[in-house]
Amino acid sequence: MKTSGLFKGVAAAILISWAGTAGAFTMTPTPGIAEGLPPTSERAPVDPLVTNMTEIGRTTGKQGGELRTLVGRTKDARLINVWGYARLVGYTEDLELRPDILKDVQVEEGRIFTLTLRRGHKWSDGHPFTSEDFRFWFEDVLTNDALNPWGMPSFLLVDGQPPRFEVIDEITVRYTWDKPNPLFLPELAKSRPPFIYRPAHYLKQFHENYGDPQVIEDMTATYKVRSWAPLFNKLDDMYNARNSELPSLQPWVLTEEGDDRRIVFTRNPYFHRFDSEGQQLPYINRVVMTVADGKLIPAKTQAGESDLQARNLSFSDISVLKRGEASEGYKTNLWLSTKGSQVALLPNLAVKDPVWRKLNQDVRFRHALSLGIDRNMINKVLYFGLAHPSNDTVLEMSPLYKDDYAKDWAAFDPEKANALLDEIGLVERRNDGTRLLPDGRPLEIIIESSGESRAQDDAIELVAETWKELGIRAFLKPSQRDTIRNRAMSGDLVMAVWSGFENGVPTADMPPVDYAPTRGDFLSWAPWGDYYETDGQSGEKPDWAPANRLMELYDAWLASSTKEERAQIWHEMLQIHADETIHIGLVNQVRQPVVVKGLSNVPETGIYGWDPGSHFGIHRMDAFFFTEQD
Amino acid sequence: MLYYTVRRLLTMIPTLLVISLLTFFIIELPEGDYISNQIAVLKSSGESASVAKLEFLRQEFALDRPFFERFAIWVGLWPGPHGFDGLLQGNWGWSFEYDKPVYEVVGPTLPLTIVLNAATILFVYLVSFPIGIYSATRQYSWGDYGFTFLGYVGLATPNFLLGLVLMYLANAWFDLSIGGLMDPEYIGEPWSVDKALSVLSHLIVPTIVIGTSGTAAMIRRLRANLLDELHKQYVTTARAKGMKERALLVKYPLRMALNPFIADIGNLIPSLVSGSVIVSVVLNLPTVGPVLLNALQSQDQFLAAFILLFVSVLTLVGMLVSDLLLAVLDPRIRLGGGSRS
Amino acid sequence: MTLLSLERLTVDFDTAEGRVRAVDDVSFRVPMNRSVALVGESGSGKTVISQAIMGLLPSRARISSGRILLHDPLNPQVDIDIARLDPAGAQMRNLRGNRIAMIFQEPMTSLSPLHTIGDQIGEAAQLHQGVSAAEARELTRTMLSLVQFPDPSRGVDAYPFELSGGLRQRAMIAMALICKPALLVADEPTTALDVTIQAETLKLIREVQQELSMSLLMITHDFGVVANMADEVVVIYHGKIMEKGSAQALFSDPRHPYLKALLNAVPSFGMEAGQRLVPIRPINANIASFLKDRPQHRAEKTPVLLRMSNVTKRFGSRKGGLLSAQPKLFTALDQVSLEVRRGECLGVVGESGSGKTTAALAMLRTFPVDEGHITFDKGDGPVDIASFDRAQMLDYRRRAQLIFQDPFSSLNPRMTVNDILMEPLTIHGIGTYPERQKRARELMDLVGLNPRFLRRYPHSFSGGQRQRIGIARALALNPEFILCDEPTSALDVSVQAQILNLLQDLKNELGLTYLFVSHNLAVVDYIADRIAVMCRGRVVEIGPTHAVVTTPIHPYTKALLSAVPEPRLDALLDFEHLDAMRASEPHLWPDPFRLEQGDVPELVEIAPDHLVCAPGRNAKQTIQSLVERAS
Amino acid sequence: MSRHLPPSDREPDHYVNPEPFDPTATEKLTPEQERFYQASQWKIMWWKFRRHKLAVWSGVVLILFYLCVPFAEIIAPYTPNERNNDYLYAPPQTLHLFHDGQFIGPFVYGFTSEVDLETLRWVYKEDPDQVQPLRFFCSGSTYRFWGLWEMDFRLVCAAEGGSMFLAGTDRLGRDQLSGLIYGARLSLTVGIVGIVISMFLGILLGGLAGYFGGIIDSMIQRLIEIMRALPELPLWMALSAALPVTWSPVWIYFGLTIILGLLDWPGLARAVRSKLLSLREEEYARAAVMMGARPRRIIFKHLLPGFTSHLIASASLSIPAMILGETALSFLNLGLRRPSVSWGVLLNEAQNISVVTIYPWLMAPVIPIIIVVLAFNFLGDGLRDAADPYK
Repeated sequence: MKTSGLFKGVAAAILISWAGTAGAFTMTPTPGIAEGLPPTSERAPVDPLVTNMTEIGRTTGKQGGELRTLVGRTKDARLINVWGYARLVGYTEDLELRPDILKDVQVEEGRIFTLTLRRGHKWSDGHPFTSEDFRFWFEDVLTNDALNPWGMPSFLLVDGQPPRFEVIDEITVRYTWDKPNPLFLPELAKSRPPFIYRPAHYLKQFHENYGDPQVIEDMTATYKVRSWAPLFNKLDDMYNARNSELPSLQPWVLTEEGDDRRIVFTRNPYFHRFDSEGQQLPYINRVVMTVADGKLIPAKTQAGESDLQARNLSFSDISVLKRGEASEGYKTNLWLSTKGSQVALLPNLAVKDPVWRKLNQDVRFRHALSLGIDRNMINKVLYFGLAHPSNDTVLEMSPLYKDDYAKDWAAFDPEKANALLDEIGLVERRNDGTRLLPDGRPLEIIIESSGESRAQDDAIELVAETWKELGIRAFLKPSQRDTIRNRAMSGDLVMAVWSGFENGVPTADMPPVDYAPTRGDFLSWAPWGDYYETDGQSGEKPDWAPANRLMELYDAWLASSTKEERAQIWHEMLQIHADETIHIGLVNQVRQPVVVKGLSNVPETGIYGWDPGSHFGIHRMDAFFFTEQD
Repeated sequence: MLYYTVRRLLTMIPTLLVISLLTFFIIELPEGDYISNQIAVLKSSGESASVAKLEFLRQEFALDRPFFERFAIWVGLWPGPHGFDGLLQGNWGWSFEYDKPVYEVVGPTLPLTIVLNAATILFVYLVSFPIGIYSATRQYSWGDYGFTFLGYVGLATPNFLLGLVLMYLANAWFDLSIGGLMDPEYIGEPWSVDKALSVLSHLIVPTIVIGTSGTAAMIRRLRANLLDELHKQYVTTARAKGMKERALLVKYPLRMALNPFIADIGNLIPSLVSGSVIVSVVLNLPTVGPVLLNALQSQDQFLAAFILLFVSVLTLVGMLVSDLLLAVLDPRIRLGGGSRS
Repeated sequence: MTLLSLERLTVDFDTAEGRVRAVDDVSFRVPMNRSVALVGESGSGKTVISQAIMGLLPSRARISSGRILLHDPLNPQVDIDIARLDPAGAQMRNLRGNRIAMIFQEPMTSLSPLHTIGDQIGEAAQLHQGVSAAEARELTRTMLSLVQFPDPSRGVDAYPFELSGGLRQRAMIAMALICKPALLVADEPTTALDVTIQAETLKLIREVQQELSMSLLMITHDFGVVANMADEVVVIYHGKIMEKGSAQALFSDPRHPYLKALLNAVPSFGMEAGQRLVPIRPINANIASFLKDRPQHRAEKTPVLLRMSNVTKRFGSRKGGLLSAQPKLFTALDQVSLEVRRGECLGVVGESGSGKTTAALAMLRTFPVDEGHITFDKGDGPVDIASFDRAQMLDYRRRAQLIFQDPFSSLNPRMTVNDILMEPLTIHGIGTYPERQKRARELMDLVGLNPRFLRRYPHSFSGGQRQRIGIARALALNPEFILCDEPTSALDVSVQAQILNLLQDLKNELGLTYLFVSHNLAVVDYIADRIAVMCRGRVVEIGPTHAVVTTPIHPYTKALLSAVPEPRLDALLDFEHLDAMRASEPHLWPDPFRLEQGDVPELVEIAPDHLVCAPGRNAKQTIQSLVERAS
Repeated sequence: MSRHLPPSDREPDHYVNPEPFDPTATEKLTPEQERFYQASQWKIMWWKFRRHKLAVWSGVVLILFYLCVPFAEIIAPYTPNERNNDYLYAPPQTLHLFHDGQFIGPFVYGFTSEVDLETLRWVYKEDPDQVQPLRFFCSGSTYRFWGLWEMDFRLVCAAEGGSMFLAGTDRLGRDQLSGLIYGARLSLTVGIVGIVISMFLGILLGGLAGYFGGIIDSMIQRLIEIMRALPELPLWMALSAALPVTWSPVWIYFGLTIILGLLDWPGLARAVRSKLLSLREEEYARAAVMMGARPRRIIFKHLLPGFTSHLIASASLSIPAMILGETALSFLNLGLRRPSVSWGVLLNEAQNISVVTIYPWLMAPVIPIIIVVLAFNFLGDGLRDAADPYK
């Protein structure tokens, strides 16, 4: 078997960390699970995922307890599947990809993926989890026209070609492409992954090809849908945690308790992870999410009503959270946000207005804007000086980090900025000192924001202050996400304020999607992204050299097969961003408060991010436990 | 009486129709709709697959039709994609945001909404009646001025701020959980004495906050009505009979001054709902208010339209009930135009 | 024996302008079982005295000095000084409604609309005699039969608005008398009632007074009522007593100029032609100067100025009852035919609801009529006023003007007198601004008001002055036809005389034609050339004033005439023969006058120009025999 | 004599008042009465209103507040969006008059600030040696007066190099007091403009209904009923959500006032209608009809003057609702936004519990709101009592 360089490492790691411990291992009964379930050893896979807590810097915990946490919307119930972070393959805390639900992944030539399941692994209802569940998804769901009339998702397509899917045996399946598909495994490790397997035994009863028509008809009536397909779509959602009957592989599963305001999850008695003492994970028995208005969550947290809270808490809440620590007995840990920049200005390089387009595409203009921002002042005013003034780029903890990426053109230098603006030819000024555009309009930039983050709006106010010295007037126009996206797509948007790159801690193996015009919702170049996404059917072709270069590099990454190759591509892309200042980042590494009440194994510092990170996911929320239990 | 009731009910029909049209129109005023916004979101996240799903929804809910057709389909006066299937047929619509039938979203919030509003009405009446009577009988006294002043201060304080401060104080002093209508552990649990107590204690702050804004107006009106009545001749007549002032006040002028209040029960409902939206948001109350607010903001049109319509119907029913009540209580209306003996 | 005596009573009011003395050093007594009338114009302080006796003075008023001594026959040892009692105290409450009771002027507003009259009547008994609710109800029923309530058992559960004015006043009387008080204070108890009902009510009060042997303090401005009711009379003016004594003495030998003047100002039947009333304060109207530029109306050509022929008007009451499906139709005018002759004054009399005002308003085209025609003849032939176009209508508005009943609401309080008088000229675009101003001054002269007052606002004038302004306004456009809708019914007798004289003079000097609507037969008798009597929307009798007053044929006219109390002791009401109930019910009239629902109210000429409504068969003969028998 | 009763124990005396009798004496007027009788309704209303002390004081307070509207730039010590990096979340400075027992005039002590990294808060210490007397009639930062003229004149400013945050600063170091003064400009006019719109609609529709009656009346009545059946706030929300986000602050402001006005008219229309119905029945109105006046003249010359005073009174009573409405909309992020400054925008900062616990001075805008709403209510009460001068 020929294994690619990358996955040799993965396979080796598995051997070291898990294969060795399996021998000296006795499973203990799990307290607090439903009556009448088989003993632990019969519930667990033959070869469970065993974690030695001390080896990963944690302590072995105790099972039990109920964790209270607060969410802003009923929809947020899905977070349980993010935090639980049981994936076919997932990132470790060091952002390494490891098999998790899978026992093993073998990759050949970057294009043949053989997935091996754990023997005896069971769904949360006790039914075996086998290759049939993969087959069911691929053959009866994905390629069923009624269920999925819109074809394959892009991570399954290489040059427009779908994979060949084979069932090797009961626990082995294989996906084969003609060319490498480096997107495949990272996609499976996402916080919102594509669930390429479904509980076939449960879902078949609603499937036209398998189910009893009478049952299906009754169900469609109950759910007030028109045919089996919408019914199936409704019931098979593995992410949103809406159907308490849907079997799951995640550490906690939805119960029928509670209602829209209080969502209760209980431990999955068939979960595949164990600690080295033989205790089945997760340690915590129940998770209760209470829905509260987002604005109230800091207050409620401060009143000690949450045991683990990061959602809806922001930097500005830290002062009030710190205040309640002593009386309510919680601790406010400060993690680091993994965004490339907490606040970034995004000039629209594809703006329709020709004057603005010329200006926004002029690198001197973007440099001048960047040099005209006093990042230290912003850091002091908004973040007590605790954040890092930086461009929008990868963070220090990323293996791809270089100082230049963060510092180029990021110092406050109004003189140089003024000189650059003069050099462009923006020398005419209105009597109040505002520069004039070539066509005589004043240089007034309307910066549109989603209106959701006060810090962003505040930052713009501070930016506008120093820009005023350059003869540039900036106006903030709070708007709405959807409106801004539409305006970016239509080319009406001149500049937006947004958060920076979602993934500020990439490794070379993570796709550099954010860094090239690959998607229609990137405000810097929405039409170009749309062009790429739709294969030229809509949007417009990039007319700007650096963008074209970034696209080439991205395509090269997709076709790459070695880590070194990928790292090189990454560096070139980051360098282009640093040179061109495509995003004008302000600060990054902003602290994210994480309130912890009575829990152990929650890291004091850590990264807090969506992808990669899954919030608590990569920090192994299943290993959190209540220090004192009654 | 029966005839009158039936006639009143019949006149409600065109009113309701206009209200529903107006509501539907207003809901649709903002640009775009829920589905197109969702499409924008999904498109941006590269899930073109889901886009097609939404396009399907758009047809499913007839959002691609012209305004009046959409309206008629919603009401059930016009066949939609599935024939006649609107409000009239008992289909209250679909919430896109919750992906549930509207009644499943609204239903659970209604009992608490009603409890809250009833508590507020009770509060308003309990507070404003004694004070109004006191103010009217001791016009221009210090007490009169004092209560008037207090009432106006209640009216003048923005509800959300008052709610915020009281909520904080309730937590700091009485260790009441922040926001909500009960302590979190009772949510979704079966009813028990403890749960009821928890609900009661959580009702205090919102009741006061919503109530204060209405109390001042109520006091002033009761006072004005009562003052009017106190100068009527029949009061002098009663006095000339040698009645005690208090007994007289209760039997005659107060009884008369009450009529406008009974007539106003219907009008109270929309203002209470208005008042409770913000307070419910601030205090995180699981009433219909925040649902409405969310629905309006996310353009979840059927949900928003239904709630608005529901409140309007409630108001109309309230008006009807207060009219009927008035007819029962006021012989002039009950027997008006009756034969002269 | 004296029941109540007022000794040097003085009452002051605190007003924004300072202290005002409402009652000034008043002393009089009310003997036991006798009736004392307290007579005076509005504002004379008579009501304040009654309030002081009842302990019901408004908060702004206080008794500055004097005593009100009550010598209660049930408790003869002590005389209670009411002036010293706390008005809200138990002692005063115990007297009020128990030993002293009061009936008020307005029976509608004096009763709570939300409670049954039984509840309201029995209340005093429950309060003062400690009877149970059931006993009170029984007592109430007895009282209602005492006041001759038609069906006492049902009456107990009736609401005030279900009753007619007369019955309401009976209920009030029953309420006042339920505790058998020693003193009944009656504050203008009949002013708001029609004459026939008034007579009935007076009769009733007299009877119960006898039955219960109580004293009566009657407050009134009507000398007719005084003459019929009082043993003793106290005349009060501006809070001071002008004259007091026995009724006999005062009527036969009035000494004070004020009393003399009052008595001379009251119109009465049998005044000689050309005899004028003598107002207390005569006005100096300068009519001569006004005559100069007055256009001459061609009175000689066509004798009939306006004619109503078979006019019917129905009003639907807007509020259908809760229980009744159909809105009720009320026939306000039922085939009314009338003619107004050029230069005459046609008086229209009738009780409230008889349709007299409706007829006047129909003539002005205030609303369209349902049947019949109204024609107006400005000298070139009769024209139906319903056919007038905008210009013709404007012309008609200049020729026909209205003088309103209520001098207080007929003048816009927000316009100066000057504006009010110039308004008609402005509307019709007559003259320049200075000319209009000159006209306004002339009009003021005409009605005897000082032109200096032009800058004032209406609220500064007394009722009489306002009515004169109203008249001046009506005359501004030089009309030839004026409809007077009860122009004096809201005024005191002394002022009434002023106005009647003024109208009389204006008519004579300016050659005006009047339609004079009134419920007061004596007033109509004084001013009208012909009288039309209306009842329930029909004209029942019409003829020359003298003929109608001296030889009334129709039973209704007779009843009306016999119910008018005259301010003379030698022409008292014949209480024995009163029958108001029958008199105003057309279906109870004897043949040939009886009118059933739907009958055509046919008029029969019984003497030249004297017609009477008699639809019955052989009406003419029957009536002839009636007339002959009468004469 | 004794017609029906036994004779009394003695016949009454026949008393005649001996004083001279002049029946015309009562018609003499004092000069005050004459003045009163010649006074127009507005004058009498003013005399009546003047007696209502609380209302008069409320009027004075409102005038003072409204002075901020045209002269905000001059009165405020700073411009509203002017930031001070060294004074973030600064608590209010106390105004002193005496230093070490010596009278200095109004001054504040200087401030020093540092971050407490443990609690992540700014900590301010007053420096008793740093006496910073306020300057009066001084120059501060420049502003454009009414957006037209560049000026820097101010009524009062901080000492040179000093600070003057009498109501504290917000998270960006903007002076609260100046914000309040500038905020008055929008907050106080929102109600007025709104009320003008609603009065226009109310008078028009109420007038039509009241004067013409019939079908028009019942249609407008229905409409009013419908409007009243709809809850106000959700309607505001829906309508403001319909305001295009691309509108400039000025347009948003007008949009808001129009929305506030559009939804407020039914109450006024009802008042106008019922007043008109009753006035129409007054005999002086009928008199005008009898004189041949056209409807327009009757409405404007005879009826309207009769209830303008009532309208003004009820208008002044509905302004507070609009002011509160604006804050409510700002709270929901549907109203005005920075850089526009209104009290609602300022209060928007006071949305979370940290303000209540840590930065209570950010709740300061509630004070002028309460004062103004109170004042309008008292003023309205006074106006209403005085509205009917002939009662």
